[in-house]
Amino acid sequence: MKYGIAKPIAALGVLTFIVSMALPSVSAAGYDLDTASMTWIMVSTALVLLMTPGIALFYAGMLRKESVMSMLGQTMMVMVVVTLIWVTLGYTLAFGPSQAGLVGGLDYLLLNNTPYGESFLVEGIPDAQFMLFQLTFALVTAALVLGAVAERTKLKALLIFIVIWSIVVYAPIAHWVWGGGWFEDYFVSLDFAGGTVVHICSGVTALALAIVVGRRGSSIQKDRPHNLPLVFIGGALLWFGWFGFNGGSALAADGIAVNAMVVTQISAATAAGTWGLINYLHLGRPGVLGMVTGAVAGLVGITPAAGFVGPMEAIIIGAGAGAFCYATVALKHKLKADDALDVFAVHGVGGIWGALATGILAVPAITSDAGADGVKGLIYGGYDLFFGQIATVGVTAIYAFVISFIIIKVIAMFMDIRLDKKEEMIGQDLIEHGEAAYDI
Amino acid sequence: MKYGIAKPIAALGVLTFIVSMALPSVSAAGYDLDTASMTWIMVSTALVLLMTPGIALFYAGMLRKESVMSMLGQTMMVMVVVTLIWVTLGYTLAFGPSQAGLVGGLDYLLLNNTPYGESFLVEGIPDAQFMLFQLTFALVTAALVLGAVAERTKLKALLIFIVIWSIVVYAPIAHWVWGGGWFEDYFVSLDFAGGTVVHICSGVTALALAIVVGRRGSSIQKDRPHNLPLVFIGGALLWFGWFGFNGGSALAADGIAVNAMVVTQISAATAAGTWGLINYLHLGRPGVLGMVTGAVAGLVGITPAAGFVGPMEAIIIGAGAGAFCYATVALKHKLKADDALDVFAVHGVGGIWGALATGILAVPAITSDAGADGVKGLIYGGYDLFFGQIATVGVTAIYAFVISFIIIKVIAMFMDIRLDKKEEMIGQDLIEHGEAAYDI
Amino acid sequence: MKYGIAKPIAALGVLTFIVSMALPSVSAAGYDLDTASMTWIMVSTALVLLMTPGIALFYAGMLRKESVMSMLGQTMMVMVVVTLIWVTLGYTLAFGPSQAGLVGGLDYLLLNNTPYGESFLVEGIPDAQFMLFQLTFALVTAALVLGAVAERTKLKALLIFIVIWSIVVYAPIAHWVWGGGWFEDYFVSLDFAGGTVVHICSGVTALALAIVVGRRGSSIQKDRPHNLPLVFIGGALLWFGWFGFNGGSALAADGIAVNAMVVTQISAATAAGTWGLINYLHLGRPGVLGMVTGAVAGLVGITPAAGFVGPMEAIIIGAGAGAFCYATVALKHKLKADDALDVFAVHGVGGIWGALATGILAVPAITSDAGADGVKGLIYGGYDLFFGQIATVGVTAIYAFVISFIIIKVIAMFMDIRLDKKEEMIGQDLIEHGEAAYDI
Amino acid sequence: MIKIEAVIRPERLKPVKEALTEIGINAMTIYNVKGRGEQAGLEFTARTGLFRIDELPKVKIEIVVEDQDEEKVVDSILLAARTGEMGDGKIFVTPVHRAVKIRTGDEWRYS
Amino acid sequence: MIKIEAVIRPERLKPVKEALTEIGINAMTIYNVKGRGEQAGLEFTARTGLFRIDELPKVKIEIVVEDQDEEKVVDSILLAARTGEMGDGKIFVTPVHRAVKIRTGDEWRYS
Amino acid sequence: MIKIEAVIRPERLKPVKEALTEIGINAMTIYNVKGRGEQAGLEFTARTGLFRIDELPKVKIEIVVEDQDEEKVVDSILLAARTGEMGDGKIFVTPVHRAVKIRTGDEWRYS
Ligand SMILES: Nc1ncnc2c1ncn2[C@@H]1O[C@H](COP(=O)(O)OP(=O)(O)O)[C@@H](O)[C@H]1O
Ligand SMILES: Nc1ncnc2c1ncn2[C@@H]1O[C@H](COP(=O)(O)OP(=O)(O)O)[C@@H](O)[C@H]1O
Ligand SMILES: Nc1ncnc2c1ncn2[C@@H]1O[C@H](COP(=O)(O)OP(=O)(O)O)[C@@H](O)[C@H]1O
Repeated sequence: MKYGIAKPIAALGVLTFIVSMALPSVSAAGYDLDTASMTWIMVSTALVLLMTPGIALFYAGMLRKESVMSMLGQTMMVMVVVTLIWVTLGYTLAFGPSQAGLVGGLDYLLLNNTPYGESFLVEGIPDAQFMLFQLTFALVTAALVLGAVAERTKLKALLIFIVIWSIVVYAPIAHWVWGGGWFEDYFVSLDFAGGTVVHICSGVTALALAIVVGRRGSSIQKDRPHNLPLVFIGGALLWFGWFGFNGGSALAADGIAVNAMVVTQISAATAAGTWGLINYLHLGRPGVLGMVTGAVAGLVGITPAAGFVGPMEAIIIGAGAGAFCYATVALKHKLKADDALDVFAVHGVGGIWGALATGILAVPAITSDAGADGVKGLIYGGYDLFFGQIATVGVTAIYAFVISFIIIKVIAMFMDIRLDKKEEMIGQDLIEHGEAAYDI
Repeated sequence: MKYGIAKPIAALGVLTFIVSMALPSVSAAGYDLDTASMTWIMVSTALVLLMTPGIALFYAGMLRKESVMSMLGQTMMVMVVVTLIWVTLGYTLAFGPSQAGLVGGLDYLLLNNTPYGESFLVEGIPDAQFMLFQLTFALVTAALVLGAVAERTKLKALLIFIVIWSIVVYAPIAHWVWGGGWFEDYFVSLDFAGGTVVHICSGVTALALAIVVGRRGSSIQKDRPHNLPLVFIGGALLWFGWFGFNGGSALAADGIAVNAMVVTQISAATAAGTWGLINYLHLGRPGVLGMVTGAVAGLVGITPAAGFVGPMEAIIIGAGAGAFCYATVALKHKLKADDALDVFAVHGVGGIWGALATGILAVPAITSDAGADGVKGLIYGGYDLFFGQIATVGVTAIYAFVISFIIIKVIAMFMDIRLDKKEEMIGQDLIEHGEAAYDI
Repeated sequence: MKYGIAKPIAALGVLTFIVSMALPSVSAAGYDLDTASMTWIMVSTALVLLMTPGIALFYAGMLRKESVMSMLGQTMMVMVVVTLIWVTLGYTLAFGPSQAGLVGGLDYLLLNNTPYGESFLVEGIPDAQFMLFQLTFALVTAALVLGAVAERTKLKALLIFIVIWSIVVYAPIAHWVWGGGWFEDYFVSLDFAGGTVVHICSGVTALALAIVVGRRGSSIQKDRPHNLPLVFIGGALLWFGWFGFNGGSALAADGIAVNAMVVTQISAATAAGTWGLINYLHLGRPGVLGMVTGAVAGLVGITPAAGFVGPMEAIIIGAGAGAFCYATVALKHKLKADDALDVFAVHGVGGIWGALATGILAVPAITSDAGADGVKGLIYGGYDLFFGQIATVGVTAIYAFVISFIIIKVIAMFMDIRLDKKEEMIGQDLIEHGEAAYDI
Repeated sequence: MIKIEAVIRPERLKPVKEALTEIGINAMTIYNVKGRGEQAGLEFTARTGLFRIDELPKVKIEIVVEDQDEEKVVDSILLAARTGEMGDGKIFVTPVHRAVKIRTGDEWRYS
Repeated sequence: MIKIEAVIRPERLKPVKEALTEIGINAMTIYNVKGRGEQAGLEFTARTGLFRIDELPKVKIEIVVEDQDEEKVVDSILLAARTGEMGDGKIFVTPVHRAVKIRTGDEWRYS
Repeated sequence: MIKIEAVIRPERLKPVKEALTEIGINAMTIYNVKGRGEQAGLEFTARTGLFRIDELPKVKIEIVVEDQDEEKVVDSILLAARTGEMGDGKIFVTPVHRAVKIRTGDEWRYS
């Protein structure tokens, strides 16, 4: 078994950072456990787990009242399917010993060799804990995708899609970026908490799905969110959970975790404000849905950077995330695809901006604290990092888009992937789940 | 004072495990504090505390809109009453030095001898912290009961019931199972996080109440949940909080806590999926309310087992919980009792299944890490454990049922315990609280 | 640089305690980091951050359905503005080296000298973490204010008010109470988690605003909360978050944090019960909105005392908070000001009661554990503390009231600060944000 | 043509719909209302005295039919909606000049 | 018999109900509607220009009474619902052929 | 005077309002209803067999106008509300005796 990838991950937080270096070998006995770090990661796991229902509420509130249960139900489906796949197969494909850099080996199949009381992979925390923490990221990624094809896509088709996609899209990308895959051999790149793996991946997957599934029918009253307080609750849970998402990605209770929390808060607030301001200048009034969406965009933007930049960079990243995602949403009607809840605009574009911004702004002093010694942003002369970021973003985006496109196309050959017109009018809640969300 | 029970609790998580053994004596100075464990238990306490409003929302959303405030109000009543009883009397009855195995002595009356900065009872964490963590379990148990008798039972009668029941049902059972009571002298049994104390106890109490209080009137439109997103929010908070419930029950930041979180997630997901699948096969469509209920059933099922089984056992337990609880709910109309929100079906049946499954599946390697050396499931030849589980389940269920039945019957002699027909039609919100839940 | 204030803050939790003493000097290298404490404060930070949306939901649910988005939007505005001001200027004004006791110096401008990996200010946790934790308190304070002037005050005016107020009201008061300001030279006083800084300050600021902005028009149907389950959700998040608010204010994972959590739970429960009971005696039925409000009052009341009293004092403080705040709300119609959501009644009065109760009840043994050696309540003969409490309450209340009054008056000279009659009738949601909360 | 408006108890809606289906009447429009009856609501007791709840939730159904169907529709609603307790509701019959089917634009008559 | 339908401001519902109780009229049916008046709503200003809100929340009450009660009911509503500002609403009077009390099945007349 | 009541698809409300504005009709009252048509809803398939959804969401608008405006209002609604699919709804015309403007207390006629 090759535990060589462990040290950098442990040291760096979950990240792509890979510079060619001789990895010190780890004894078979593994690392010592660090109970404070274990506590922090247990908490972070719970926080990130809460983000998945947070997404469901954030999304469901934006839909018309006839599509609420279906969004909640699809999210429950993700909870079920992604959990079961991850613990049986996904985790080992992502974090098992690398097979030619492409995918992890089957050493951890069915959580074999994944002890809850010993630490081999990440210094200080047991392997089973790392596995569970990573599961929560897989859940978030899959749940994010659902927003693009809301109100029209059959649950059964989505279920099959998620099963295949978890195995052939998510797990390999996680392997390349965080699991010691081929990226490290070719690129210098940084992804602290999942800008590529989570956000770009979900954003482009969402786009591919939206294209293939097609637009919602004209009988659906779009752009009339049925319950904005629900969106706000979802947004609040996301903001809250993101402290575990970014803070926990330090994989230790240390200064990098603290810094990640600081920049997360700053970026979210800046992006929310930027969105509100542009909205005010553009349309005359700052929408609250917009400000909440802006906050999410800011959280997305800072995700890859959170362990590598300081507070002032966070303001820049937040402002950029707010502005670029706003612009994409505003131009959305030009898009052929009906990305119902702006998954690509917020997570795709926000993730790409965050990854590039990391390449531009990464502060040498902080990257070195984060274990990525010598890696630095473009403005500090770090050309290799900047191009590495572009390359990993590009590869991830293309791979996720193409494979997702193929998967859903193939599924569509064997079954209906969307409701028919009459069903769509009645709404997915009654048709697929036999439940109305409200009787108020 | 007899601090002899401390060591096993500390070592095992909160659990019934009792094998005859010579307990090492603890010096009067107590244990050293462990700040990481303290942090984890502080967090877990907050998480479990959040479960009580989580239950309220989960329940309230399932009721018609005229009974929402009453469910929320009854839960607030539980928060008040159970907190005050626990800190004055309940805690010492549950965890005071055992009096002939039946109940704890009064050494901790009014939280005397319950220091916030010293550890005598549970290794590494102060006694006051253990007290508070345990309080959150008492709250959850009492709050769960409310669902069975929703929409018709007078607040005043419930209040009196909860006062008496906290003292004569909950505290003694907690003592027998976790506080060094008589169970340890007669049975080998395991209850990691409260399968017996919390779930079976609340489930059978709920049944007893439902029988005595009687069915809801025909003017109440049952089975039309007024707000399913509220149910989903409640379910999400429960799932989130359960990481503290099960993870915190290790009473330390250790591998057993990590494992508890892993199996909790797996069982919840499996049960939600099982429920959805059976629902699909049975009625043609997978209900979302069903999947959320299934998740709760899976969380209940894994509760007693969380410190003693691994991921693959968690799948079995989750699937069983989904299936058995589904079957009970489906057969519910055959029941004479009107258990309005399926407290018995989910918590009673789920708790019994979990306890028996623990007796069948407990993995020797894990139980020994959890401090229950040599205790093992039926499939590993652990007959004594299996029969111990049956015995403790039986004793708890019968005791809680009979005493609860008597308490509520006696209360009914002195006062009206339910709304009259006219009041029921108008709904408890206006009648008992003078408040309508919505003005939308 | 004068790091002399660090030790008492570190030792005491965030508090005003200041007795003249020779502070031991801290080496330039700072304190050692304590990872368990860091974990606890990371968690507490996330918990307190969640309180701000919690307040928004708590408030929004109490308003009519036409004013929901505006409350959520104003809270988002606070998130944006207060975060950005705090990290640029506010923090250094509050916690920078004291300038003649009045305000902090600019050493931490733009978070200069605020390392994420070193601890100078508070023993064991990095300065950046202390900064972030404190930010969450500034957010809560500003968000609380919004409730008083709901449904009628223009967003733009509020925005300008919050900007100025954060700098000239909040930061200086935080400096005086917690940052080594002039209070310590004149008064013996205690404020564990922000009775003065957060609650009294927000309460009297709210009152000043409500007076200047004026009453809501007659076309607004007041006292018909549009969504009480939303209030309950907000209240639940507040209760949950308060464990971080009070527990985290120990600034360490220690016994004082544990005790703070214990007394927080007890006070909240007692106050909720007291409110319900008085409500029942007074009006015949215990309102659920009332019980939730009572819980918040109890949380407010215990805030300044949480590190200095034990469980039995917590019962007294909770009961007092419930009773005094209830009385103030009941007498509210006598008030000229239209404090829409009772910010003064709950936070102002609750905060004053808590501060005085701390002066009366502070237990010598606990204050000394909390680092305030020799400081004790009136009933233990601590006259200096009691008068110190009165003095700091008085100074804070007068300062916050007068300056807030002046700020909003000046703003009103330059712009409309409230909606006109027609706009108010339509409701702030459509007028200022162009969004209706629901389409159900 | 006439419009039959019935204000009924919410829990009687299902029986009423079934009863109407049986006599061949499918089309109807339904909405929730609040109603005060002649007694102006119901009175209840709280600790501090009596209180009155004067707006009770009701369901209103509107059915437009040919004049000759009046009796059978009214009778069928009466039977299905009645509980015999106070608050069962009322049926009102009002004239309709004309009915048009939007899909076709044709004058419409209940078949 | 006639049906008096009044579309009023939500905040005037309470005064209207009280005024009607005073003249002995208890029974009524109430529901929330959205209304456009003749001015098609109200106009407001935002940073980027004017905008119009054309559906305003209103409450509709329906009261079936004997023909001779028309005047007193209409007058009493007029008085209680009026604020004198735009948007006070309208009262419509329509004919009712017949009213039946569901509880008894009897023809019903306002007593 | 007459009252025109139209039950239409929710998503056709906007076009209908615009069409009416064009012919100078602003005032109207709008509310959400649930409707069953003559087919008593729609039928769908689930794994275990067919199921029927019989209450579909509709919007009802009420417009009181002078008798002579009947044709133009009905025609304009017909045009704007029609999709040609089942469930487009119906228009009913009923008599109104009298209309009063609450603000002024005057008899009201559609100008
Ligand atoms: N004269 C009326 N005008 C309008 N609605 C009426 C009238 N009478 C009864 N209703 C409606 O019918 C409902 C039931 O009426 P009824 O059976 O008379 O109630 P109750 O028995 O409580 O007096 C009322 O709540 C109201 O909505
Ligand atoms: N001709 C009409 N047909 C139907 N409803 C009407 C008519 N005129 C007025 N209404 C209803 O009465 C409400 C108030 O009308 P009105 O006082 O004329 O409003 P405004 O003063 O804004 O024109 C409207 O919102 C509408 O619901
Ligand atoms: N006879 C009627 N009485 C009352 N409402 C009717 C009647 N006919 C139709 N409606 C209303 O109009 C709506 C649409 O009717 P219609 O177009 O006939 O539906 P469908 O095409 O599904 O039969 C119905 O949902 C109902 O609300």
